[in-house]
Amino acid sequence: MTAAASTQTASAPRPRFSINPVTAGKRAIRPILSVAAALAVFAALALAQNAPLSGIIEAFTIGLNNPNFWQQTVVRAVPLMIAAVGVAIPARAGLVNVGAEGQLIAGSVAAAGVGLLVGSAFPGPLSWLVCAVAGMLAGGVVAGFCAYLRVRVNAPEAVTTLLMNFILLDVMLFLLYQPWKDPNGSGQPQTRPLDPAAMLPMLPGTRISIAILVALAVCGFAWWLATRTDWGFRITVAGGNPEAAVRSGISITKTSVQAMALGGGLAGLGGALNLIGLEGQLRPDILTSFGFIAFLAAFVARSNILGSLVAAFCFAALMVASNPLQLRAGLDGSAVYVLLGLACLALTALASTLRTTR
Amino acid sequence: MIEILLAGAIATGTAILLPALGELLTQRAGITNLGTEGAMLAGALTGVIMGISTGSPWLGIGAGILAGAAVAALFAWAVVFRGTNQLATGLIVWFLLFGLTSMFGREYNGQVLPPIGKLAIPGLSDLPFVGSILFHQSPIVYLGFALIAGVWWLLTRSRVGLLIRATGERPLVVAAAGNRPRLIQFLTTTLGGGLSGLGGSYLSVGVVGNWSNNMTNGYGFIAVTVVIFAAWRTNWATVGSYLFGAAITFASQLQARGFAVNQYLLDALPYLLTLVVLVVISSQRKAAPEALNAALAAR
Amino acid sequence: MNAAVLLEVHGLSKSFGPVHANDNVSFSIRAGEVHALLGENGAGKSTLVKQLYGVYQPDSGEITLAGSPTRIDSPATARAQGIGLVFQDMRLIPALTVWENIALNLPSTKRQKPTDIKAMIVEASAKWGLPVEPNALVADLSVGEWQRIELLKVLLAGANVLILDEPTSVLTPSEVGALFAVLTDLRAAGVGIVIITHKLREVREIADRVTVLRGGKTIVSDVPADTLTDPELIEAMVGRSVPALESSRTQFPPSLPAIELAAASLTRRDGTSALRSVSFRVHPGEILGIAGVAGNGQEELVDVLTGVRAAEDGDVMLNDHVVPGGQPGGFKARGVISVVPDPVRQFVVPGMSIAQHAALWEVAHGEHTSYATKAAARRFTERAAAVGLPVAPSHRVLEELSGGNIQRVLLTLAFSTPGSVLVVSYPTRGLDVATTRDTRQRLLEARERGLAIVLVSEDLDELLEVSDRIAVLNEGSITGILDRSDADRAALGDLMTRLVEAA
Amino acid sequence: DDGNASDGSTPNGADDITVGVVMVGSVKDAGYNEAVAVAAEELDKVDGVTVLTADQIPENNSVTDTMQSMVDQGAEVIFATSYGYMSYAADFAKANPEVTVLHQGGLWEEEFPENFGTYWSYPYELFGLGGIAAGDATESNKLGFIYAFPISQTIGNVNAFHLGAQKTNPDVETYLINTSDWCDPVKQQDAVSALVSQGVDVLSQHQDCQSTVIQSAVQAGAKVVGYHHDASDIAGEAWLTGSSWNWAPVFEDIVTTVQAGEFAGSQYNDNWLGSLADNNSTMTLAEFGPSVSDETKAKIEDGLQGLKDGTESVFAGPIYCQDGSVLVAEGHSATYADVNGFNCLVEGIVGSLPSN
Ligand SMILES: Nc1ncnc2c1ncn2[C@@H]1O[C@H](COP(=O)(O)OP(=O)(O)OP(=O)(O)O)[C@@H](O)[C@H]1O
Ligand SMILES: Nc1ncnc2c1ncn2[C@@H]1O[C@H](COP(=O)(O)OP(=O)(O)OP(=O)(O)O)[C@@H](O)[C@H]1O
Ligand SMILES: [Mg+2]
Ligand SMILES: [Mg+2]
Repeated sequence: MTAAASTQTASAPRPRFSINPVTAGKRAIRPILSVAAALAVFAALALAQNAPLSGIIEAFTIGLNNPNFWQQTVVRAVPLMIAAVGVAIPARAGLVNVGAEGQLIAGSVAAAGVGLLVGSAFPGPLSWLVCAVAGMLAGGVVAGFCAYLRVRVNAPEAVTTLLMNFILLDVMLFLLYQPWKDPNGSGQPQTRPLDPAAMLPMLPGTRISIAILVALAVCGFAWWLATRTDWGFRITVAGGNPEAAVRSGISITKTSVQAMALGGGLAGLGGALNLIGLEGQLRPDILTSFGFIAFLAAFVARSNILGSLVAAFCFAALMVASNPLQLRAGLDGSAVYVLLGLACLALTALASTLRTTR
Repeated sequence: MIEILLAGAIATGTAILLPALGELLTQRAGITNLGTEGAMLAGALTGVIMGISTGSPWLGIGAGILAGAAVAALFAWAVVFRGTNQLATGLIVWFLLFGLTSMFGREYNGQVLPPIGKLAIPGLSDLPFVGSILFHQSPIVYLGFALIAGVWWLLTRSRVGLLIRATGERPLVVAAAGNRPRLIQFLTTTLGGGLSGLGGSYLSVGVVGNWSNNMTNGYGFIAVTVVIFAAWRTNWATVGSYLFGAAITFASQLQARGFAVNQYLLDALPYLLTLVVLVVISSQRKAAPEALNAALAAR
Repeated sequence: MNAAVLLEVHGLSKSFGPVHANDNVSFSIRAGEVHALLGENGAGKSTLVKQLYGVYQPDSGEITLAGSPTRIDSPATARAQGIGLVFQDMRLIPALTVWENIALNLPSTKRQKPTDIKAMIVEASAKWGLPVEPNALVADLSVGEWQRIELLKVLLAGANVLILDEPTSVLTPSEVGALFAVLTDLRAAGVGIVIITHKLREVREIADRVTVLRGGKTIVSDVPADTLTDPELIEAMVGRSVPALESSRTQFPPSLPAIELAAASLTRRDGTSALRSVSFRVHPGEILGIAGVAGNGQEELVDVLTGVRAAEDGDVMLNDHVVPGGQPGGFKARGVISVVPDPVRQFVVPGMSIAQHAALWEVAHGEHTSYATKAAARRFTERAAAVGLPVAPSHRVLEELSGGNIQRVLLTLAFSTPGSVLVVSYPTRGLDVATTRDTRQRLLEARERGLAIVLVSEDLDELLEVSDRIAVLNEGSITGILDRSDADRAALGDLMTRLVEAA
Repeated sequence: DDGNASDGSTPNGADDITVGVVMVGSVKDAGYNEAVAVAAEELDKVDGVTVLTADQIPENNSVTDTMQSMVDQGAEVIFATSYGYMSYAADFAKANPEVTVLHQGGLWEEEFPENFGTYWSYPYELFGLGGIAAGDATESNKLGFIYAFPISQTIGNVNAFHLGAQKTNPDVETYLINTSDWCDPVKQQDAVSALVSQGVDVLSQHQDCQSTVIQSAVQAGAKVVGYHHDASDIAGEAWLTGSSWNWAPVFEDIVTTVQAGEFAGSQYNDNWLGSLADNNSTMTLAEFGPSVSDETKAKIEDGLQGLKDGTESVFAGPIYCQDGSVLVAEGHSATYADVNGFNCLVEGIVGSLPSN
């Protein structure tokens, strides 16, 4: 139809193609130059803030041989990676999940609720399992509900999931300031801490919990599911052309709700793992803008699942690098968002040779 | 009491109305700009910087409009001419401006300039009831009234508006008719950004008279929400903006009178209402501009 | 026939990457003529006229207007110079009113008040016999009305060169008649008209001169239509002559109907009635044609027959068993094969290869259980060989092929799938003459294999050529079912306009 | 600073030391965070002390990253200056025994590792004094208080403010508005106009940023009692008085203690609480505004003196909750810990807390 593709480049998941090193090299040039351009603009802005160039360079290089930096990045990457995959999967089914933020919140809230309810009654692993499952269910139900509204009344899920972010945040704040407030927390908005046994153990010798292993396993499973199975094929067909899918006996209701619920479930799991692997206590700020960053990660990766993982990891590194940027270059604490914005803009608007067609 | 409530709803609602009108134009051209929040922040900060450095709040407002337009132009460039995803680009622009305004607004935190204040319209402000509600307001509130009419006229009565609406439906047809839909989208989005910038500078220069970090606090997202709530109509966008303004004001007014309110429910109200409206209108045949739906459905 | 030359094209070439869509094309348009532009799918007709309208820029070659060379860099320029184009896919905005759609196309310099524009429309519509209601919402109108609006758009913009890209492919016979009446008037008024069509009947009816493109080259240029015979024209288009259909028309022994529709009714979303108590039976080895003007319930009828939607009242029976609707999968499993009316919308999955579409098809029809693509690719090659329609290689991304090539992939899959019922909609719409002939041949062969076939078409020639019986659908009702022997254009045309009470 | 001194030691013999200061908001918020930033700047001026600051660090595990980055850059002492940092700070201290970690909040209830401490003062003391000015200044007998969230500190401040006002004006009522945001100028402005339209003519607040509240009050002709930061310059005529943080002396003392190797077991290896009575409060009374009468000033000075010499307490019983129940019994004075447990508003306050 006429209007469909006017302002959007179709980035439907393409079938696998073989990689030719020469063209692949050529393809890589533009993104690299684009990111370089973004860095240059950022440096110019930073210099305008009287940040020393040496400090900026130091901030970027310091992490590379600092094991702490990498540990922090891995820790931060856990929720971002899972949530990014949680955006990429529905995208393959043709659904825009702008609600990872809310689904992460839902997952954290559910995991906290269940975790506190269980207390120390369950042995660790069982408690981990119920928390993770609760988080997954919560995120999945919220997202699945939006997908259901989409297929039943055609309410655009891009908008409903976005709205859900704000609604769920308010729900969490309500819980934290009122019914779930820690009675021993000096009136501060936080739940009681989880039982230590309910927290995931650390990988030996690190401050990284085994959440990262769960995350990698789950993302790997999701990748396999989406790209290697008949379910994944059906999702892709439904995402590419719902009419054609229906006529091929594929139920759009099923694919939409399943893909979205899986995506939301992943994001919810991310929230749960962040809680039981790291935070240990629900607080208003424990997820601030993680979901939006995950959305961007999936987006710059064009909903490619492995790409989303890589992008999410890079963004995690970037967020962690905000510290050296402040401490060594004296930049504002929010400067990292400038860098994130510029990099994403470069990667999406400059890096691709795709343009809209009339 | 009711006059005070309604006057407050209009004063506060104007901070939502201005970006909502901008977003309405933008969406009627087939573009969803989630970067509205960013454009508002830019307008708010630039307004304060300009206002403080020139001593003129009105120059601040002007600069705020330009800053909002510039931000929207950046967004529109990426979306329209580089074909990037609208939702993602909107979020990117929001992040970018959140960071930039924090960086460059740092030294302006806590600096104040006299806000523009209220201007009673002689004659009209003495009218019973409506006088105190409508005509004892900031000049920018009156500008908001004019803009409601202006946007309505532009969209429904002018040739330019016809082009905007047509572009929001089927850009290819507009191109086939020899017009440049992408240019139309770019310019409309930029214009909408100007209104968001106006909204931001209304907050900083018009109402409170200072800059503080992230001071728009999600009003840009509420503005986007209002447009959907309004089913893309100017009149309902007006109602929605003032209604959501009322939700904010009433929270204060009711508390000031000793009534207990559930702050979190009130905060969530705009979003909940919009969700309900969306569910109701989406099942109807023609809810959103066609190109907008296509864009939202695309990955 | 020596009227003034309005527009002339010399040596025009245009490539899209490796494809030479136009290669050294020359032709001319005179005042007061209807000039038919003919050619197979992909011959380059649309590309040519889009260059005349400033949508594309030629790579080389020259366009002269009234004798002087000109550059048409945009549709606006084209319109300013008096050239108007009605696109193959109509370009109207459903959400706007008729007059707003027309106003969009008026030169922006002419700043008129809405009331003036409406008055102008009313006047022009009376003058050219193109009745429209300026304040109506385009979304509420029929295809025929859309076409009238398109014509008014172009005429009101002041065109003296009028180009119509396949205007008749979506029209009913009576609408075609009305269109041609308008064109005849315009011709008399000195307008130069270019009409693109695949139907020789129409060439004969209206064209003064013809130009034939093949593979982007002009094979026949500016030749008076009556100097060429039908076989000569066809040979110019396809490069060889097209043999007539072969049919043995076996009589099948009486049997249970393979598919039966019993008093099926369906309401559209907007509350109007799409199907009103439609009943018919189709036996194995029989082709039932469904004639009618598009929008009279055909889409819904096909959806009900193929299980995409459930009838609100009435049943679909396959081999005498009621099958619940709303489950296309269940219908396919029972041997119902469907050639959808609008493949781009209903069949093509963006980004997927032909082989992936084949895999999707096979699983949907229960031929295989997994979407493994490699094996499907191999099997598709075999299918293509068996069916014999020319198709692109199976690794090609289907979305990127032309409409005709997409249709051939769909037909190849449909004709090579075992089943008992074939529901085919507009199988040859937009296909060139040779492929059209082959497709109809395959339909007859499927009938010989004992399939029960429902053929929905707007092309009466096609229906008359292959059907055993023809049912006419009007406003959701079957107004009559004629045996092939009783059916002719006049009888069918009569049923198409009749209401069910009278039938 | 002379952090680069070549011999690595300062004239007084202590080793050079790097200190990290982590803040939750912007260093320039004209409020809570700016007060910290000012102290960090003061500390940086001390010979041999280098200060690293990081602002806008959210109250989640990011703060651990930030502290780690500071340590990577040589920090030996870290001030984590937001309430929500507490458990991260304590955990970080446990994981990094060589680093001394301080939390600004004074609410740690578990055992203290040797390298961890908290510090805070009684802010409500100054609110009690500000209330005196407010009670005297109001003509309508209606005061307003704008707060962000119902946390215990806020409840203490509101109650102290109201009780202070009652001391000089028994008829006074205090109207409460909750904005559910630490810094939302729109809501702040709305809250001020709502209160003023209700007849309130003196305002105070517990928000992170205060410019908007003050400017709006000025516009509406109301008077203000400030918090966090002396904003008399913005408020002009409207300024009554207020309180501002003065963290520098504590910061410097803590750093000196660490440099001397005497942190473990010191007063700072605990919940350190400054108070007027101990003459070590980290809060100071701001300037008086032009409209404050000498009589009122004298009352406040008296009150201050009373608090300093321990003859007076902000929360001296009997104090009753809105529902008439006893909050502080006759003859008792609420301790700091008691105040942190307050979960009701005192009689005369109009408005309610979100219920638990
Ligand atoms: N010069 C113009 N060219 C194209 N469109 C125009 C022009 N002027 C106004 N419009 C369009 O006019 C429309 C508004 O028409 P309006 O309802 O005012 O006409 P009207 O004559 O009052 O209609 P009605 O006869 O239905 O009362 C809008 O769609 C606007 O975009
Ligand atoms: N925008 C384009 N990009 C690439 N190739 C194109 C484009 N437009 C047309 N082509 C190719 O140019 C050739 C001529 O196409 P054109 O649309 O002119 O054919 P046509 O004669 O109008 O065919 P049909 O009868 O199917 O409409 C075809 O091979 C087509 O695939
Ligand atoms: Mg064509
Ligand atoms: Mg064709």
